[in-house]
Amino acid sequence: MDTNILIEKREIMYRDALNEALKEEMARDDKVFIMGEGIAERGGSYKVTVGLLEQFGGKRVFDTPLSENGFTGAGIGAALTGMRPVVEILFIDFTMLILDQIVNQAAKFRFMSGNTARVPLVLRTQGGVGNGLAAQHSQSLEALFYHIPGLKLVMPSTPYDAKGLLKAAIRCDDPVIFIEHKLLYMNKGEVPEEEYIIPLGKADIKKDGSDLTIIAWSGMVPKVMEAVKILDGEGISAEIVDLRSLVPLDKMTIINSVKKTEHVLIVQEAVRRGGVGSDISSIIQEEAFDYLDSPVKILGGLNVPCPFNLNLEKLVIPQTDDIVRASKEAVYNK
Amino acid sequence: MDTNILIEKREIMYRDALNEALKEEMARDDKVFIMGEGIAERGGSYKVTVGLLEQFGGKRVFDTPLSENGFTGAGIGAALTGMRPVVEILFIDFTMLILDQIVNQAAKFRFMSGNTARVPLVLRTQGGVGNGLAAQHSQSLEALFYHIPGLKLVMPSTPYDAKGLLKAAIRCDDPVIFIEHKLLYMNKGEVPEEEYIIPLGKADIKKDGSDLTIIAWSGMVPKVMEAVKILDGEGISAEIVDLRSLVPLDKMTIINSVKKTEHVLIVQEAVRRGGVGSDISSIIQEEAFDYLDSPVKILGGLNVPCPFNLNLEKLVIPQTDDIVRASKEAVYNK
Amino acid sequence: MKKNTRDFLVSLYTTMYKIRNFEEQAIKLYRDGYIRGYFHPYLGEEAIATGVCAAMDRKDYITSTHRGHGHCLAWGADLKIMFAELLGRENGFCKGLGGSMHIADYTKNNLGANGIVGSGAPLAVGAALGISIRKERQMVSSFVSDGSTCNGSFLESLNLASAWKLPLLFVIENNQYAVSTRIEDSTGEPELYKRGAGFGVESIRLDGNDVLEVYNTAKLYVKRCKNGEGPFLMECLTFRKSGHHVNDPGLYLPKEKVDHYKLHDPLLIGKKHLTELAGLSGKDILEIENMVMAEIKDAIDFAIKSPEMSEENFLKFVEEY
Amino acid sequence: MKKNTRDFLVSLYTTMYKIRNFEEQAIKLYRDGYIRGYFHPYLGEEAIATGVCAAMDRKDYITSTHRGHGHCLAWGADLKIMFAELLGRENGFCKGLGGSMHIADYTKNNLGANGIVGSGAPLAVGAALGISIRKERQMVSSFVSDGSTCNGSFLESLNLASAWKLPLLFVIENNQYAVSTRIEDSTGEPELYKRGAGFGVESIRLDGNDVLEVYNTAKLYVKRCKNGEGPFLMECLTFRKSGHHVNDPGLYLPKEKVDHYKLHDPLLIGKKHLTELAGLSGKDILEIENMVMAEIKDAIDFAIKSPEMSEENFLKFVEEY
Ligand SMILES: Cc1ncc(C[n+]2csc(CCOP(=O)(O)OP(=O)(O)O)c2C)c(N)n1
Ligand SMILES: Cc1ncc(C[n+]2csc(CCOP(=O)(O)OP(=O)(O)O)c2C)c(N)n1
Ligand SMILES: [Mg+2]
Ligand SMILES: [Mg+2]
Repeated sequence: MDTNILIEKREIMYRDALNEALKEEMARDDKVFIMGEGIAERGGSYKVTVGLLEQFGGKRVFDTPLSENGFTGAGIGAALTGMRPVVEILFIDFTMLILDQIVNQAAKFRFMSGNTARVPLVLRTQGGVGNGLAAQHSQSLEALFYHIPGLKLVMPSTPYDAKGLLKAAIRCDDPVIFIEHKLLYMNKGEVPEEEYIIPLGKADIKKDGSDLTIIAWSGMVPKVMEAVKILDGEGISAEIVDLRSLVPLDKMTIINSVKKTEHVLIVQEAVRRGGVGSDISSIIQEEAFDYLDSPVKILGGLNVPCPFNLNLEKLVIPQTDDIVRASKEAVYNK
Repeated sequence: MDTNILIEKREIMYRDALNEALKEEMARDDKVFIMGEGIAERGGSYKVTVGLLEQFGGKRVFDTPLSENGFTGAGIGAALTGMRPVVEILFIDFTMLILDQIVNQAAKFRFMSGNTARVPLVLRTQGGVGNGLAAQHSQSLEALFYHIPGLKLVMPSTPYDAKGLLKAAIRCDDPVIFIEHKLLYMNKGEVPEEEYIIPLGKADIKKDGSDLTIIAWSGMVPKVMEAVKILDGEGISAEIVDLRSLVPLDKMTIINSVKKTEHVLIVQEAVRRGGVGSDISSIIQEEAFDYLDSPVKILGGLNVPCPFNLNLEKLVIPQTDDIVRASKEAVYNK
Repeated sequence: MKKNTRDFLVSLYTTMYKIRNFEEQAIKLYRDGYIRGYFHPYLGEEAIATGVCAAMDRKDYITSTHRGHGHCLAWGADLKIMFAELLGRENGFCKGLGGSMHIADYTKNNLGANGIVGSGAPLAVGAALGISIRKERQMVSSFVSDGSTCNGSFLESLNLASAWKLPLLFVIENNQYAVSTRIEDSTGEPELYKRGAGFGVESIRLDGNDVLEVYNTAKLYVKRCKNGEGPFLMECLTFRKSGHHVNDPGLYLPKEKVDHYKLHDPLLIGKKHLTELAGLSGKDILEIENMVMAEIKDAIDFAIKSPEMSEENFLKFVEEY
Repeated sequence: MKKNTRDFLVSLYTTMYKIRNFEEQAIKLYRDGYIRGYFHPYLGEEAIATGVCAAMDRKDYITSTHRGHGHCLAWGADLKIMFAELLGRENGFCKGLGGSMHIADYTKNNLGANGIVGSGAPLAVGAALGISIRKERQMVSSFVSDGSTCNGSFLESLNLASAWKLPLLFVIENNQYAVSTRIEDSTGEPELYKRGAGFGVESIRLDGNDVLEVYNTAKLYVKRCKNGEGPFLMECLTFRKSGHHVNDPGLYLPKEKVDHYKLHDPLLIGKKHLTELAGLSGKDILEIENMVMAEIKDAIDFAIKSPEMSEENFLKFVEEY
């Protein structure tokens, strides 16, 4: 028991948690393999795949040409024929090149085949705003995947969640879009040494509260945590629901929290218009209308691409003080 | 005046209205050209481009290879350099092949260039369920475009709207995604002989009403019209707001109608999860919360791809009786 | 001549005739309202699927196109289950949810038709990649259309297969048209096999209407794929014996080409093989054809009598999706 | 030798040196925190942009890559406005909203850098298509990277340009690596110009570090494009003189290649031209370099002093977007 406590205090980085998940699953199941640009010898742009090549060899860990559509489709074909590929697309922006394979192929096979085909593919990619990467490398495009039946969609915010969810994603028999956030890779958090899995579709209450439910995911969670500390100091007790997986969506946890707090703020990094937050708002509103004391508020990105200039970059997505302000508006119904 | 009345009674098909818009704009401006698969000699799969080749010649009306990504990008490049291309993608499902060019290129240039570049491109495509075309030819994917800043998004439901909006789209200096519906092409409606334009961003009240606002667009509008007749017979007076363009969205018309009726039903053919309806619901709810007598209801497609079997196909998208039922639920708050 | 050669030639012809008669009967069913949606007949291209599939083992894999009936049949699909799928019945290959453009048999390594032109090719790369990772003695044939050779999905696949030295045979079915658009208007190089060299892929062009030529070439490439020498590309020149789909009269097809291919029909060529190489009489051939027709008639009866998925079953299906 | 030859050789060297010094100074600015985001230096590849742009008229068009500074400079971009953009200032080419990966000058027919590898090629097809529709005597050069030759966006473009006989010159900058991945591991045919033949595009491979060779070849193709003989493809063999981006030390680059290209540096070759063909002395060359350095220093001073867009202006900008 003592060792257990010791082990549970281990803190590692988000990228290392992902790395552990890959290593464990590849060791467990030799059908798992990984491909992407610069993921083998170089270990990936964000160092998530470091050491895999050495441990599992070039047949199961290899670099691809810049043929995103082709190699994603290859992942799907391999998945259809008994393998369990993990495909990495460097930036979620580049997934715009692979949507035919994801939307028209991977997402559809199970249904179109009357359940005879399965596509156990994990598509790892990375999104969000940060460090002046400008309009083509700073998008948050989860809403596009969220709308497509047949895909699962996971967006972890902590090392613990990242590891447990990636393991679950690899074991899932349906295609999983697994979106990491470029600013989270170096964040540290507790990750136990012993194996664990987090089932897809379970939100996590990152903090209990009674006055306001704040719903967030991925890169916005750390910002919400900061904001909530400030709110605490001002006497507003906010509950943080980190969705972790958007599909399946944990409606029950959301609705229960809303029924308790009667006020809701959804914080999303993606542009406000047509984001996942809108859908969650519509669900809350349909399923908990009578509990709502004020409208479900959404704080999202501005409806523009991301500017290069670093100071302007900050203006287009929610910052901690925006969250504080919006929280008060949600609670005081302004 | 007499002739005017005569002229205004002219009824033509949706596809002919589109054809007229193309002809008029191509005659007006020699920078306008059109390309797509089988659009020249064959006149297009839905006969929208019949006669253009003869009138404007092969330099301005021509067939493309099956290189959707490439020729869409070519449209964008031509638009960047002074032309006004109309690019046709046969099925909206195939736009999954061109999203890099649309999302990362066309939608971004104006912003990324600090307003020095413009992309006056019209992307005409066609979506929706009908006639057993199955999972890869029956999608309603407007939500994907709706979420991308920098694009306009138009989805007309009548011949009159189709013509006036296509003309406006061609004159617009930003990229416009213009989505037709496969079941509307042969529908007839009044279209005046004299020229007119419908500005983007104006919804149209297709019928006045006082008890319920039904918001719809594209292929759902005719179904809503049928449903509303039945509702009328049962003493429910529904107002139909046909959005016509989703971006820009005519919030004012929506909110005014909601304030009047206090009950809202949004009917969308796209799958319910993450559709445009969710965003409209979230907006109504944020901006007219105190007027709502019951939750904003969304009637959308099931969260599955479209089945091939015709009887099952009917189950996955809203039908007239579903709309009647949902309308009553919205009014009686069930 | 050897007995097995005779049997083999008969089996090739039987398959080709099966495809021919299947399509003809299915078109009638379409006209009678039994089949809906898109239906792209394989008429006139029978020799390609037949020759290639005959050269493969059934533990190998195929990917098909939007014009996919021929590949399914040549791979050995049960006629009853095929018709059932085309008619949207619950006992079809895809329970009536897929239809003509998505017909597949994953249990038998047939990765199926595809409604998106070119998008089957990356899947084939993936199946071949899996083989290469598992180090198995299998290979993949990917049927692709001439139109798809102008599409990035196919072109990236050609390069990936080559970069990764995969056991993959690309089979271009060059029927010279994409709906009404001539291949010459779609590309600067209408001899499509020439694409291969630019990616380091050994490539060949051949008469796709001669089933023996197709078979012999495929046989060689299948073996070489399994020996680790892949990928390869074979361009099979052919022509549609119909419009693009059931509702397209194909009026744009030039008369001289139509006439030429009437005489250069894969079934006529197959018959010639049977008489000249295997010594069959006209009567023998008629017997084969009658047998196939009877089998197809049975299959149609079966399909027509088969039930569709009930609303209840469908909603259950949807729920777990 | 003729006076104009001398001037011309000087202008080529001046441009190459401008690019070299620009990148070196910009890297310093990056290290000092003035520049953020991705920065892919054009170091070692200066001869390509210089030779090609020198062969073109300024009413022609160019599209560039993620490694785009060289193309902008060779096209004639104002140094001040370029630095201003890299520093994210309001008087930059894109008002500071674009940055290194999106630098462009639409007013001068430079369609700009592109952060998506390969995606500039279709834009070039479009510019050339517009020319062809307007029947103007212009052409387009599309700079593309070796990595993009494995991508559908480029490959479809190659075919489209050929099918439509467009006045378009594809310039492959083959620096042999995509970040750390060798081109030999990305394709079955690393002699990339060979892609062209498969699409009916006349193609050539040449030494991309020899500015005269690049210029002479480009000159011919530019003219032939304008005569309606396009498209063409030239593969320019080159090598990065740095890591992939400013923060990449490029340790994976093999020493023998690095050493080889140290001696085969485009600027060394350019200097050789100046001394051997134009009779310039070392001192003459130093003068040119000093002049360029002074100009760049001025431009940097200008940029550093330039204001960023205010929050207020930005929000106004956003509103009308
Ligand atoms: C990516 C894509 N673009 C367009 C279509 C529409 N379409 C279906 S078949 C077809 C023609 C295809 O011609 P080809 O590739 O030569 O195949 P063929 O029909 O001749 O067998 C077209 C344009 C499609 N299904 N997928
Ligand atoms: C479509 C796409 N895939 C991946 C990337 C990420 N990326 C940027 S540059 C680069 C390497 C490109 O290599 P190459 O095309 O040879 O150009 P080079 O950097 O050598 O000039 C990669 C993988 C990208 N920007 N776009
Ligand atoms: Mg064809
Ligand atoms: Mg390179």
